Amino acid sequence: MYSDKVMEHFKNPRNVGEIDNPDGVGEVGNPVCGDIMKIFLKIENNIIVDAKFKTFGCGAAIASSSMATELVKGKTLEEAWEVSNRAVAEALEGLPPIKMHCSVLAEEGIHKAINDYRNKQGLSPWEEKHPHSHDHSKDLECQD
Amino acid sequence: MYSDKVMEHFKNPRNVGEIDNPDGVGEVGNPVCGDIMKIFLKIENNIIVDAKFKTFGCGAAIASSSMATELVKGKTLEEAWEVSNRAVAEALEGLPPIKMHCSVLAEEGIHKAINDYRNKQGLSPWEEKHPHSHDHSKDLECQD
Amino acid sequence: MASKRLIYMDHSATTYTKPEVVNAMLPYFTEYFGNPSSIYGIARDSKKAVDTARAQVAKALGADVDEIYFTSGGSESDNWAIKGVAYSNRKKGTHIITTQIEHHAVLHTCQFLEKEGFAVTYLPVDKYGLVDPTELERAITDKTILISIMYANNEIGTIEPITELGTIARKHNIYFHTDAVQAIGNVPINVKEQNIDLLSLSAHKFYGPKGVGALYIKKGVRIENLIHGGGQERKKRAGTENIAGIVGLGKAIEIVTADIPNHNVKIKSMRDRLLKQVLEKIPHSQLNGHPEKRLPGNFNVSFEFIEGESMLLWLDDEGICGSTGSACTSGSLEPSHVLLATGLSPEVAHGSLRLTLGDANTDQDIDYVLDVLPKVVTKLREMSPLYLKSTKEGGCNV
Amino acid sequence: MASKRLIYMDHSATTYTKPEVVNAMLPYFTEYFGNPSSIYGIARDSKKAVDTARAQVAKALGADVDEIYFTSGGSESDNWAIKGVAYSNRKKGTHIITTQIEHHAVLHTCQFLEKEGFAVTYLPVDKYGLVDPTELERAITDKTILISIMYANNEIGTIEPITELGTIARKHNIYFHTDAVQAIGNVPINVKEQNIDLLSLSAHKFYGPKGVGALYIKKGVRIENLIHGGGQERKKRAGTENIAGIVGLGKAIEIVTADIPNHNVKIKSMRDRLLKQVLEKIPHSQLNGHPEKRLPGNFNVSFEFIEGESMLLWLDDEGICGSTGSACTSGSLEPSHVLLATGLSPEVAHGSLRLTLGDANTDQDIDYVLDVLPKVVTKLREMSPLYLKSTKEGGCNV
Ligand SMILES: Cc1ncc(COP(=O)(O)O)c(C=O)c1O
Ligand SMILES: Cc1ncc(COP(=O)(O)O)c(C=O)c1O
Repeated sequence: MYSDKVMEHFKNPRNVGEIDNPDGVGEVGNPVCGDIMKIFLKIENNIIVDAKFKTFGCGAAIASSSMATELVKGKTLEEAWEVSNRAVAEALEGLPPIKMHCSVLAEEGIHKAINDYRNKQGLSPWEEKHPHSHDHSKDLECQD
Repeated sequence: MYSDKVMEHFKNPRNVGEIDNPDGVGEVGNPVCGDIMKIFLKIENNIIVDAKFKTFGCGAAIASSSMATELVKGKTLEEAWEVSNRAVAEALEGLPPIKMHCSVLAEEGIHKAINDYRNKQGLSPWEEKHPHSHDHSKDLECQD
Repeated sequence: MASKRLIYMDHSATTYTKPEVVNAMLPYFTEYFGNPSSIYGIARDSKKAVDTARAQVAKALGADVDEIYFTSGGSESDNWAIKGVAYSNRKKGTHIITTQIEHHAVLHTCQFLEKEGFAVTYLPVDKYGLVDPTELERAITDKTILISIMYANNEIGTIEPITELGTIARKHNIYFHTDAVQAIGNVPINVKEQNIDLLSLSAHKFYGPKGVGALYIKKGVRIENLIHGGGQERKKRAGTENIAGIVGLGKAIEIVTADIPNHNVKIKSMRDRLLKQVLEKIPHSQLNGHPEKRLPGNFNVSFEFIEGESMLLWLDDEGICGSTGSACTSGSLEPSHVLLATGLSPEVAHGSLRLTLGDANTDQDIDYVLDVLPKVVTKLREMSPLYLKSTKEGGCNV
Repeated sequence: MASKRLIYMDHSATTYTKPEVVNAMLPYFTEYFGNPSSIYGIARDSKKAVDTARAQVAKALGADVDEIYFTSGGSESDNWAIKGVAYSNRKKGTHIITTQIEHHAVLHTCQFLEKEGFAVTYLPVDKYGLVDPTELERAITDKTILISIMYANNEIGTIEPITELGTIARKHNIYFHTDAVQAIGNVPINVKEQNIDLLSLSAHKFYGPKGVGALYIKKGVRIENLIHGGGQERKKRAGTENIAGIVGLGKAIEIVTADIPNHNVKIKSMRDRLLKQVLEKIPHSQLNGHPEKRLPGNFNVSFEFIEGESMLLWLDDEGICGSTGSACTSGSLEPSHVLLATGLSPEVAHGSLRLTLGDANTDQDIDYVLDVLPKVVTKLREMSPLYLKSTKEGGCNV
């Protein structure tokens, strides 16, 4: 069901861990729904010089965290803000429809970490262009 | 579905044909329902000296006609009257439940032929002990 | 097969499963047996196999893959199509139109729905078993939610004018279901061009395994589930998938629809020879169904004065497998509702013989039947009180 | 099997079909393929095969042969039992009692019936997943027409007190249905002694083929058909019989019920060792379901702080096939309704792993899982923000 790229990132996730004294932290998701992502950013001169994550979640959630942190590293905050969930999913060579919310979580995690940084800097938070909500609609059922 | 005995009587039916100038004839059944039996009797000194039949009907109807005519041959009319449908079915080593009506037809055919004879003799007809009716209840369905 | 000669001519009842179909199925019993809903490797293999079969069915019908739903056979598909549409569109209307010659899977489902408050019109047919499109149009009311008309009849083989009927349904915006159980592999089908919204099929009628079928449901059709439960078949048909069966269905439909015109030439020419010679050789015999608009392998002839079951028993004794519309084989006392609907008298209906030819039949089989059948008919007629009467009275109607 | 090591521990999802079962089935595809409703020899052979299978099922359940009806699987059997009784006994009442931990084939059928005007009580369970007989008795009203309680749960393996529950139903003269899909072969069943009126089973859960099941219906039970049509199965379940599948079901149930106690000794001892060691080796792990009243092969453990699907993916990578109650594999966002009904928090439910052992498993398999599983749990916990929190905060509830 997963692309090779997803499996590769799931099995060898990049950037697992925490950053001591991070400049920005974003935690999104809900354990009730089976996924929590925590994103840690180190920011120097408006550039993300390091990104790490910890994730409780399915294969797609872990791969999305891995890919999202990879994608934002080295980018300015403005550039990183533009990394959409679709970009994450595409970089992973696609996600099953019912797993798209994992890439959404990753985008939200990055955004939250960036705004955490902006808050700490006394700057007003940036606004989400497409406010997402954790998608509960695709309710499939246990099948055995 | 049929016993060996039924198949044997179906494939080699005894007493097929007509009797010229029969002493008693009985015709029962209904072509609409798929079975008609015509029984011919030759009676001498109150004894059935010959019995023949013609039947339009299924395997069980033919075998029942064959067996019923066999059973009544050589019997007095009183004895022949007592040959029940159950006796016919038993002599055939059983009939499928939905085919029991064929043995009923045979019994009725014999009865009708005997009463035909009694009528011609100016005697009052004997009364059926267990009035049968052609059983339409076991309605099964086409299955393919 | 048994050691004695066996000539199977009851392909409309069921077919053998082709060896290449069985071979395609085998790995899915013991090797790729995983539940497609599971996550691991062998389960992904079964899921792929189901996807392939779905694509094979879709291609055979001119449908999209996500319009094919696997079921346990023709009866389930018919029940699902009719009850599913009925329950889901009750607010729009409660009138259903079908015909008098449908299979019992359709008729008895409609009768059940009548008990549930639906109204059903059973369209008559002409003496060939054909439905008249103008009669259909006349029967439509603004409460009509479903029209269900079979593609080809299982007893007399008559092929209905489905494209015309489908077009009428579409014009009136009414769902159109067709029971194509007997049609698959015998006539080219394209659900899009023919305006078909729902279509039933069953694998064991075209050399696939028994116990598996499919329902085509056009995208957007409102339909309630028949079997509720797990999320299989995109939440529309619960139950762990019959992987081996589905693989067999896919393979079988691919084979049987690969080259319909050529495939049927041989069967049709054998059938035609059989029919012509039987009607010539045996007096008081008549064809049931339409002379041209009929399934290529279907032979259905009534022999007056005799009853079908006893004919079948004699034929079986000679190694020939056939069927009849006589009540006596079904256990009912009413002969075939299909033959009666075409206007046959019950006694003539009782004397019908259906032989349905298939891939394994040969010209020698036809010769053999042409040799045996007249003898059987003669033997039974000699035993029949009706034949006696008739010849004595000089008439052929009893 | 695939070339790399494959340890299948998902027998509750589905089993492979045993080779002797496949062998028993094979002749019915190509040789004895006749439609049992037909009259000729090869059809009589298929009919006999169906009769034999029916006797095998009857024997396994302590039922009479004419109380067994073949279906397309567990889901159909559940749908039929519940809808069939509901429709047929509506005049008597419209109240149904079931439990919160039933399979979706029961739950969704009940939900459908709620839309149709029936009232359904979903009994709760205790932390082990057990239904309380006094709660059942309290839920009964004079409108109750059906009680449906599963014999053994498919996720946590808990075995319900069916004899007690059946006795209560009988006392109140209410039909009692049990979904025994997971129980067959694992517990001895006697429908007469246990006062069971209807019982569902499915072949692919006990080494038979997929796509075939049965419903036991006690003589005299009033039940409407689910699939209307031909007169098969004594007019109660239409559709040409899936002969090969039915033969396979019969053979499989015969094998699996031949010696239940001995058969399960080995599986249970492997399961017990696995369970004991896992709970010892892996901190923050807890058993789901009842410690004793559980299916012999069922292992269901929650590992806190991690999510089930990622566990399964790693296990699959190591060749181990299992399942989870996490929403993430089902595509839903709600974890298992069964685990929630036992009082588990959603996050702990997400971390559940179900391994269900079967005939092909060995002690070496257990050793292998005991080697691999702790590493997988550790790896995922190290990645988990919950584990971090929890160990920092010193608590194990997040
Ligand atoms: C308890 C239970 N009931 C019903 C079913 C449904 O059976 P099937 O998938 O064969 O339709 C299953 C398994 O899928 C089950 O575990
Ligand atoms: C026209 C038609 N419809 C439906 C069916 C039912 O199919 P099945 O027996 O596979 O359920 C059949 C044959 O049995 C049929 O010939």
